[in-house]
Amino acid sequence: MNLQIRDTPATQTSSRLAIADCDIHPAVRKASDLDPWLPARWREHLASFGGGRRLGMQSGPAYPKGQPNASRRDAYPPEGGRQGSSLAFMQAQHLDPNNVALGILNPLKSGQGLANPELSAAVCHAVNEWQVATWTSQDSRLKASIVVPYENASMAAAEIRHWAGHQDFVQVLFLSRTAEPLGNRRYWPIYEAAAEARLPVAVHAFGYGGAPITSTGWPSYYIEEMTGHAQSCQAGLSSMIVEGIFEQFPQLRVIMVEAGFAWAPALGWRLDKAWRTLRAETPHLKQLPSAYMRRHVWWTTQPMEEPEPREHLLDTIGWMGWDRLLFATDYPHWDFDDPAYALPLRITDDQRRGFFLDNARAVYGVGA
Amino acid sequence: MSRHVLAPTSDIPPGSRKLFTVKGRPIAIFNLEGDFFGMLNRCPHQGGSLCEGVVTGLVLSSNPGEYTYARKGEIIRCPWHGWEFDIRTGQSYCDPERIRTKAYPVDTASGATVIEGPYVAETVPLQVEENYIIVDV
Amino acid sequence: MNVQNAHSAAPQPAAASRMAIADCDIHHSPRDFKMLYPYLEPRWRDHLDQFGMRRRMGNYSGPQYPKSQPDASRRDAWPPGGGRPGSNLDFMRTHHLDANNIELGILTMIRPHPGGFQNVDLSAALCRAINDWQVAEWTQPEPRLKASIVVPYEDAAASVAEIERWAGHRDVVQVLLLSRTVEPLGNRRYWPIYEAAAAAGLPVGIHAFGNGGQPTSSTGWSSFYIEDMVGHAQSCQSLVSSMVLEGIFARVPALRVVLIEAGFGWLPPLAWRLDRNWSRLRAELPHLHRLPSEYIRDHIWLTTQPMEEPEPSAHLRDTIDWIGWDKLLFATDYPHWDYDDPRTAIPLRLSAEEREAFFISNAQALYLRPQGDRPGTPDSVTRTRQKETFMHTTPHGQEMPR
Amino acid sequence: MNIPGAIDCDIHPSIPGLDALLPYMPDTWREIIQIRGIDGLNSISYPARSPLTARPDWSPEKGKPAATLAQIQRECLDPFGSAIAICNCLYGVQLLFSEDMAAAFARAVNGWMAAELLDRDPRLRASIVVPIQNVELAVDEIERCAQDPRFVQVLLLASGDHPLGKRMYWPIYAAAARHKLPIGIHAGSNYHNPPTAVGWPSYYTEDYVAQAQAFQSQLTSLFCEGVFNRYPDLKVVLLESGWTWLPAHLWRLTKYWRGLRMEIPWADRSPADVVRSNVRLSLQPTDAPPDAASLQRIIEHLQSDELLLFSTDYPHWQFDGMAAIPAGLSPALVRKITVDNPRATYARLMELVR
Repeated sequence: MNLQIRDTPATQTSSRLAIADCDIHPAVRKASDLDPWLPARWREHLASFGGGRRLGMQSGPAYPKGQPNASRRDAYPPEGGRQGSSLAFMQAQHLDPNNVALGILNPLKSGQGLANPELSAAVCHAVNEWQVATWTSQDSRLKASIVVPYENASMAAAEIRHWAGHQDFVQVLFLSRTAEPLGNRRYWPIYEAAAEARLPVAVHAFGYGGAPITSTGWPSYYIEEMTGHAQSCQAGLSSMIVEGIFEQFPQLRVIMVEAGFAWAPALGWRLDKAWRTLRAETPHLKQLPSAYMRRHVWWTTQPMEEPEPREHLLDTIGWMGWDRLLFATDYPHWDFDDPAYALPLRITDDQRRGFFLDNARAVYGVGA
Repeated sequence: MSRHVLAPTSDIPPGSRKLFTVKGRPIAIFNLEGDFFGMLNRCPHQGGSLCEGVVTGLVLSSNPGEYTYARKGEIIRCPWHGWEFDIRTGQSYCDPERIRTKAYPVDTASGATVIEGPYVAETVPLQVEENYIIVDV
Repeated sequence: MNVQNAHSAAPQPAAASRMAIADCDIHHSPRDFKMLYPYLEPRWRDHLDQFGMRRRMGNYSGPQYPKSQPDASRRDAWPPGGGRPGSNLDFMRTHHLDANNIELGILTMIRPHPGGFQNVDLSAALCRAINDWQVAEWTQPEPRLKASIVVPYEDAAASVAEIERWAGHRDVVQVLLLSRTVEPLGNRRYWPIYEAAAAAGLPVGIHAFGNGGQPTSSTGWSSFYIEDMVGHAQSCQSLVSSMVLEGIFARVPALRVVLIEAGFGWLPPLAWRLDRNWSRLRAELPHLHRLPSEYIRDHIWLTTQPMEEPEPSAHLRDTIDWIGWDKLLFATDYPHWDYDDPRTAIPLRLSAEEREAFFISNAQALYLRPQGDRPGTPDSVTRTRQKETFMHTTPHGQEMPR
Repeated sequence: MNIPGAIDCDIHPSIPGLDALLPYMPDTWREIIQIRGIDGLNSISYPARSPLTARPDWSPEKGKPAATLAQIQRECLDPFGSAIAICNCLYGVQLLFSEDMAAAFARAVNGWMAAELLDRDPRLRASIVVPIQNVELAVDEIERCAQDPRFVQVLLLASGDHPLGKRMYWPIYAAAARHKLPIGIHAGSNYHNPPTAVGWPSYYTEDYVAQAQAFQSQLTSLFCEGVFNRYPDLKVVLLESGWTWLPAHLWRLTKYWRGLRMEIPWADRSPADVVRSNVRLSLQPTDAPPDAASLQRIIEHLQSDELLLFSTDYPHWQFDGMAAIPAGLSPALVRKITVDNPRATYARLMELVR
């Protein structure tokens, strides 16, 4: 895939298209960075018991990653700390050279999916405070996601209402691998609060639901887990559509993050075909499933599918709609998509602008 | 102990069973291929009426995963908890030494012999040409 | 059933001479599932016809592990007029209620209990229908029987609505859940159910079985029915741990829970283990103000069937002493195959008081207590005895946070 | 306590860190671990700083508890005076998903154990950590380690992908029986299933309490599947199980066996008989009320003085001071638990002890 010799990317920032990066992962330099916002009770708890999730490892992933912290090896800040933990270095390495005009922060390891419900809520809240104090208040290009303890809907809704209207928060963040499928009613109070706050709900691949990544059990390898997010996210999105959250919350917008997108057309076709036959089971749906998808769902682009010939991707995007994709790099992770190389296709200027910036501005309501 | 005439053998053809009350005791009589066996009709576990259970064979195994089927028709399973009893001896399969239902010796005798006595015939009308089931209680 | 024994059977004393008892686990069912349809909205009849129940397991109908006897029932419990065991009130009266002199029979509907169905609206609709059916066709014609209302427990809000619909009804004495749920029953998703039950003055019965979609053990799916059956004791231990440790009894002091058909011998060792570990780990659980065993002692009752049968049987007395003679509720599980017969179920010589408590008065106190008179805590005498048996001193200081 | 000849059947040396294992791995795996930035394999079964994971006086300021021979000698072997202690290493090898990676880690853990501990103190023995993710590889590791008589047991966890009685695991039991190695099943899970049969709990305390239920399920499985019919001399040791649940569990299992025997027709002995001949349980933790009288009754319910094996469960915090043996046990029973029963259980122990 990477064999073709490419043009040297433009070096002058000013001459490059301004872009939105809808998936940037900020990290804490050290665990104690959250202490200012974490009550003593929870600091002590974390020191004693750690943050147990629905997987066996005390810390770190279920499947060992391909690189340390699953990150680019060139993304360690010169001053130390893990990748993504330095705003200055992020600016220098990523935001400035790539001319990122709008960067959406999606903190992982943010308290989401911790088994202890109150701990989860406390850490999520601290992470939200930390995003403002450490990131968005220091660089106006960056916008934050409200991380919520989604397995406990009332606590999650309270966290959304706490931040609703805050200019620095532009979406509510879920991880995709939840305890039950995302359309389940246990999560509806969260969608209600998000819709009320006019915030899209982003569903980022990964998470700790306790169920295997595939419906046929735990596979052996990290590559299977990574590939599996596409299946897992299809299940989550199908659930949201079929269980009727878009009928219940007509204002709700959902963004699938880091799950790929090329699966979307086939999923829509399959949902439509099945629903035509089975719709007596789901009388709460008033439109074709694909219509909800077309109207309520967006996708971030990374990791971009890379078909050969590349032009096949134009078909896929055409089926989805050029207004549905939000460019993302996944900085600083190892499967980063570089904006200079991510879309090597002949497309119209409108399409390019939508893909790289305007779609994001529209969905997040962030002006030029 | 006394000998009781229960019924003509033709009343209980092979493979069937019948319940009698003798000296106030419920006794189930089984016909296994022409041999008659009697047992107290009360499961030693919780008193289930054995006669209402299913007659089965015995599933055995000399090795996990291997199944052999033996003694077809010689086991009665309690209708409540499924405990298995050997119709021939009254012994439970799981714990034969300690858990058993009382077995009663059963005989058959010709009508001629029976009429000679000394048997308690109660209400059974006797005929010389018939054979009768006799139980010692 | 090729046996005629009209005048035979065991020499039974006439019912009138036998002690009146309570049976706290009787399984009734419609003769045919479609007999529930008159109680069900047409939309759901159509739905069931087309899509079935969908219960977080692969079988369209029937159990995951094939049972050992047809319909898991006593072979002598099939009504002579046809229909499945437990489906004919008249036969149940003569075969069970009259014969065993049952004065109070608690109906526990598990055939089916729709609480764990994947489609929560279907679950709620069928629960409503079953509750209407059992009151109309069972408890109203037969005053000895009382109903447990089934609720769509995976949807707490809908469960609360159903509880409120029945609160105060004289035929309804319990809210019924199944034990194998999507998440452990102490999870907050279920708390509104407990709050509503307590507000309605109803105990929450948790009957073994159900399908949460989890394997039947923490180590995956077992091979055999016997493992499934034995495994209910493990499932129920986990849910008791969950309810105690997640703090529902601290939050709802009036909550009373009845564990049904899960055995009881495992409770003392579980309580010891909980106390022991809480003493070590209580920093994790600051919402608990008392020893786990004290919450158990005050809030949990258990039905007796299937009775543990230790050898020697005297060991059972130790176990009941540890649990408390006021906490066990006799149950037969009629008409199921692992039925316990009241004449032979308890292999101990009981004092008159123990017998009375075990067979009837515990059940009456729990289920027939007048509205508003909830037992927050049992009397101080039993509590003191309790502490002697369950309580484990904490190694690092004796003070319990209160 | 200080009983001459006592055999401590459950102590837990910690792997000091991932670096400690690298010398015991081939280059391929050493490089893979470094390139991929793999963390240490630490299971949530024992959170690093939880009060249960290490007794306060066994928690070093820096580093892990029981991570050096000096710690183990100073805190466990010397004060308790044990003649022998069996090391059960609870490194999270079983959590991995890749069979080959698990095999590499198991080999490294066993290699580390032999070189860093067994070679350096003659009182120590160890259990073989196996990659149960792949039964063939697990058997290979048993065969490899069994050449060293200081490995006296095969170590498995109380919860895994499938119940341990399943026939897929029997080659492990065949290998163990061949080498006179008991199967030690220790508290813990690979967390590929929820830690309870009713789903995922919110709290660690629930998880730890639920380990007792996991042991009950495994005992059910081993009995029902007929493992001991096929391997009549095999011993299974339930390690850190809490053990007081055993009588009540046997009552229930026996009751159902009587009614359902035909489903498992090879089950020709009662569960209690099978436990008495084939199953043993380590002493700590003893989940019992504090009064000696109740403990006496529980012991009586066991109906055998051969089931319990002395353990300190070092460095887990199960008791204070030297009170590894609960109060109220008769001297004769203490002797059985501390000396006779372990000797009878661990055949390979005797080969070296004489």
